[in-house]
Amino acid sequence: MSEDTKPDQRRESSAGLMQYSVESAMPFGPVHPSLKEPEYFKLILEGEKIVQVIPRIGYVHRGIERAAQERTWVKNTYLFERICGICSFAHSLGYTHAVEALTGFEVPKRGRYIRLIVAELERLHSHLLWLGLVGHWAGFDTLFMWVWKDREHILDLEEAITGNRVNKSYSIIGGVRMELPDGIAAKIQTELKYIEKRADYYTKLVETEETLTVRTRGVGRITQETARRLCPVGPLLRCTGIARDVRAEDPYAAYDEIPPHVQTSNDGDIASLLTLRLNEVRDSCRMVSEAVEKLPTGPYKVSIPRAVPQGESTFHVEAPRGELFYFVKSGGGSAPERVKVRSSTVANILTATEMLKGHTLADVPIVLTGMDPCFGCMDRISVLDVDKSKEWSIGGEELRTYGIEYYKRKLS
Amino acid sequence: MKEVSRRNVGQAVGEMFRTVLQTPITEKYPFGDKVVTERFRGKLDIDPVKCTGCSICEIVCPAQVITMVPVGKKMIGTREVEIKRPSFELYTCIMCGQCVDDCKFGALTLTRNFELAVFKKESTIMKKALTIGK
Amino acid sequence: MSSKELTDLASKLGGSVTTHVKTVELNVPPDKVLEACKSVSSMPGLYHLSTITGLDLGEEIGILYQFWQGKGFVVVRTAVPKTDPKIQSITGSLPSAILYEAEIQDLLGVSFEGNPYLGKRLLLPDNYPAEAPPPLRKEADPEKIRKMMGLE
Amino acid sequence: MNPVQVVELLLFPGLTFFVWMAFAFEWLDRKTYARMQGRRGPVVTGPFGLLQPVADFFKLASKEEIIPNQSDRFVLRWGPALFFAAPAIGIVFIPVLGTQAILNHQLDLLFMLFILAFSTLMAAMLGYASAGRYSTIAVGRLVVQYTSYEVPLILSMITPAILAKSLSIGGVNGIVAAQDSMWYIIIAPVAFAIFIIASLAELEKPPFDIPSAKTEIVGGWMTEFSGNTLAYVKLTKSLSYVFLSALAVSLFLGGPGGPVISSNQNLQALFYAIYFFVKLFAVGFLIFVIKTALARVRIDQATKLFWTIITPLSLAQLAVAIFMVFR
Repeated sequence: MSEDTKPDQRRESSAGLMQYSVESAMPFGPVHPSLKEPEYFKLILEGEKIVQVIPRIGYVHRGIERAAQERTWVKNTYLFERICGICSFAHSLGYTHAVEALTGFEVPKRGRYIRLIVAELERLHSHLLWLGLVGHWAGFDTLFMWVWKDREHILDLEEAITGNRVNKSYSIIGGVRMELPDGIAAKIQTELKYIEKRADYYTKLVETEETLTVRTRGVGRITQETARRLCPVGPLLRCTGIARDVRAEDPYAAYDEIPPHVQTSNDGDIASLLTLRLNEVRDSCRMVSEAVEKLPTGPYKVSIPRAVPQGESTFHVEAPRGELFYFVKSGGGSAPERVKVRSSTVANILTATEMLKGHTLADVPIVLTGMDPCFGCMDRISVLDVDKSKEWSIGGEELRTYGIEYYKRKLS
Repeated sequence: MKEVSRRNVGQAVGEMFRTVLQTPITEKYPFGDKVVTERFRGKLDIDPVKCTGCSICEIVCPAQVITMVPVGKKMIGTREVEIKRPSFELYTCIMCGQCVDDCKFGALTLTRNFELAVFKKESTIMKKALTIGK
Repeated sequence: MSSKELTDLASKLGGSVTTHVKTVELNVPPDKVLEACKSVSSMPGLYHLSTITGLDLGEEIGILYQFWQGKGFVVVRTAVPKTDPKIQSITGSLPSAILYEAEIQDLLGVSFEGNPYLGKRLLLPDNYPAEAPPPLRKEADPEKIRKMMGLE
Repeated sequence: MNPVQVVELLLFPGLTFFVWMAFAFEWLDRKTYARMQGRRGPVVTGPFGLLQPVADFFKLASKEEIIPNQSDRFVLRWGPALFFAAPAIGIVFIPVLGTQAILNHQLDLLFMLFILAFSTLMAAMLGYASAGRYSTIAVGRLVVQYTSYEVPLILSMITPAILAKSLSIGGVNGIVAAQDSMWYIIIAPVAFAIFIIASLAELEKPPFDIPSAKTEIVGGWMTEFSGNTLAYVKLTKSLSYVFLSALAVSLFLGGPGGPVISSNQNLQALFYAIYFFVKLFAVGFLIFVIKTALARVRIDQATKLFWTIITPLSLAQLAVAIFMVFR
């Protein structure tokens, strides 16, 4: 550290919310063991307590919105699907719905039901993936392995229906690509019964196992007022008690006929998120099994001309992580003029930074996982130390000194 | 730390022993067979006999896998037309299946072969249709 | 959402209202955006700022503030000239707009005055050349930008 | 020292054998952990993957070693040898073939305490010497955790010594010999439980794997190690596992004691060895099960747990033991 960069000379405003000294920032990411994808968060610390978090996103920015302007409407289906591996179907659903709204064609009923089935299966696998990851971050690898074991059942179903486990390429403009395979209905029903049984067991486990609840209860708490201010979406919003779900409020696919029971909880912490998501797992099971029973006969797609008329279309779907927003503008050409995608994590990241405040470093992984981040979708947190004005990101030597001092203080 | 005294520690133990008795979920894949479903979208394959060289697949492919290569000329009436056949750079293939859907002659299929790792990416270029289907 | 309230609001702010299938658009001049967004978000019913979209319209850059309520959207629509792309930030009353505004600043080069990310990069790399056009503008040529960044 | 003793010391049941036991424990750990989670565990190398830990050791040892720039090369080079020596020396004080250990003296329980402390000290030294950031945080956590679990660990080890009125484990009238009629796990179950909990903390296993929490601080204090150093450090951790289980067997489960029918001395030794290893694997298995069933706690929660609950409990157990012996 040179003389001309004294701490008080290098102050900047952090997201407009408070002043901090640059010298005391602790970086979290872009490469960190608790982040599976590169993202950078600047954590501002007061001792070991986090007082402010500043995200810097864009480490996996791939310029998809620009790329879409140079591809045809059909090719874009596959492009948007690859924004995110976990909610790939939700992305293709959002895009195809938006384009269908532009063309004015209506997807046949059977096609809409099949879309619902696949979308809910995707929600099941995404929620189970998240539950496993919470177990992993809490150091409970057994839960992680079990949940992922059960998730395989869902993925196998998805492979049987769509032909791939993650990038399904199933929703096309005008309906779905293929008919459901023969004899899948019985298989779906048996697997869903199994998943439902497991969801009951996991609910009991995460609510009673004390080593897990001491890590989750009261951790990452957000209030309803914060949620109203920062507009998170999906489970993060619903865990504060606001019953808001695109599927219920603005139904697409076949959700108008099989409405979801919107789950809410009032605590707004990680423990309530666990219960909430497991309830949603059960609700999705119910919806899929209802849809399979009520599945109407008839065509599953309409063929739509490949030229899309001029216009603008706004559409949103409920991805497993919350509202997923698509805006499509057509200039009447073979390619869209502008496609805007707002994935759920972008909306949730500010809330997650709010959730981190007041917690210690050891809680960062579990809180960040709590919002179910998908940085691939979203497209960095560093820690600042307000009292010490010490740069953590400089060298091992300084960190070592800091560590010694910190534990000296703590033990005395 | 009052919770500690009345804790429910070790809720998972019973389930752990039940899990031991079940078959493990891990598949012995490189040492055994991996079964994929009927619809699995694997490596792209072409039937050179059925291909007419219409170039539809080249147009629809979102990943620019397919390039049409002229392989000869033929006379339609009095007009000389180039005969084209597709060449596939399979290392960029995303297995979306759009070409299979759009092939009117049923020449393209997605096989269930998923063992696609190679040492040289050039070795995945498929020129099957160029040599036979003239 | 009652379109009467929106019409009243539009006439107050000197704008107009257009209705589409699922969206109600409120066209306002750029200096009235903050007021319009404030009024829309405080209307009865839960108005949630879904996102802010930026559009390159040739001479102008269109900015769409999309609020989700019930079965549709309320869109506050404005446009700023490309020669002087500046607009008041709405983050003072709607903090959830911070990232959306920063994204448009990065990708379309509109400065949002009052946004904490003003003048900083959010999505683009820090070494993105300042003289290069923002990537989502129509004049942006990926090849030229790559050359400017020394990638080729 | 006669040749038989040298063979006992170096081959069976001495050092070489216990190193193989360390590999066996690692295998059992991985296999049970995997099977309880619905996975297969090691299957490839050897029957049931039995040779996988050995293969891993040799593979790691043959890898290139990368030493970080700021690190203390001397400590990093020779530290693992000392670190390995701690449980390796300790383990020969454990009686296997009879109530007498290969090496024993009047105060070997104190020596065991020294070894446990030394082992942690070496871990802290190695972590600091490697000068990684994650290692530094991990060493901080390690030391905090050590200060909290050391007291109950020592108190729970002292309890059998009070009951046996001896500070020797494998001596003539040592702790093992004194358990001929009654195992101390029956007289002092709380001390045994506390010993197991403290062992989990010493071994950095869940729920006390805070210094090596891989989702928070990568590899803990071992983050910067590679190649040979890592291979030996990992082997030492497995050996410590065996060592602590053996200590639990000797202090609470009567060591190799059990009903012996034959009067032939060699046959008796065989019986003793079998009893000893059955008990050893039982204790090891207990640790595997606890490890699999629990989630990691936070460092402040662990410290609180040890100081507010476990330490008073172990003091109470000690008081009960003193009362039973000296009433």
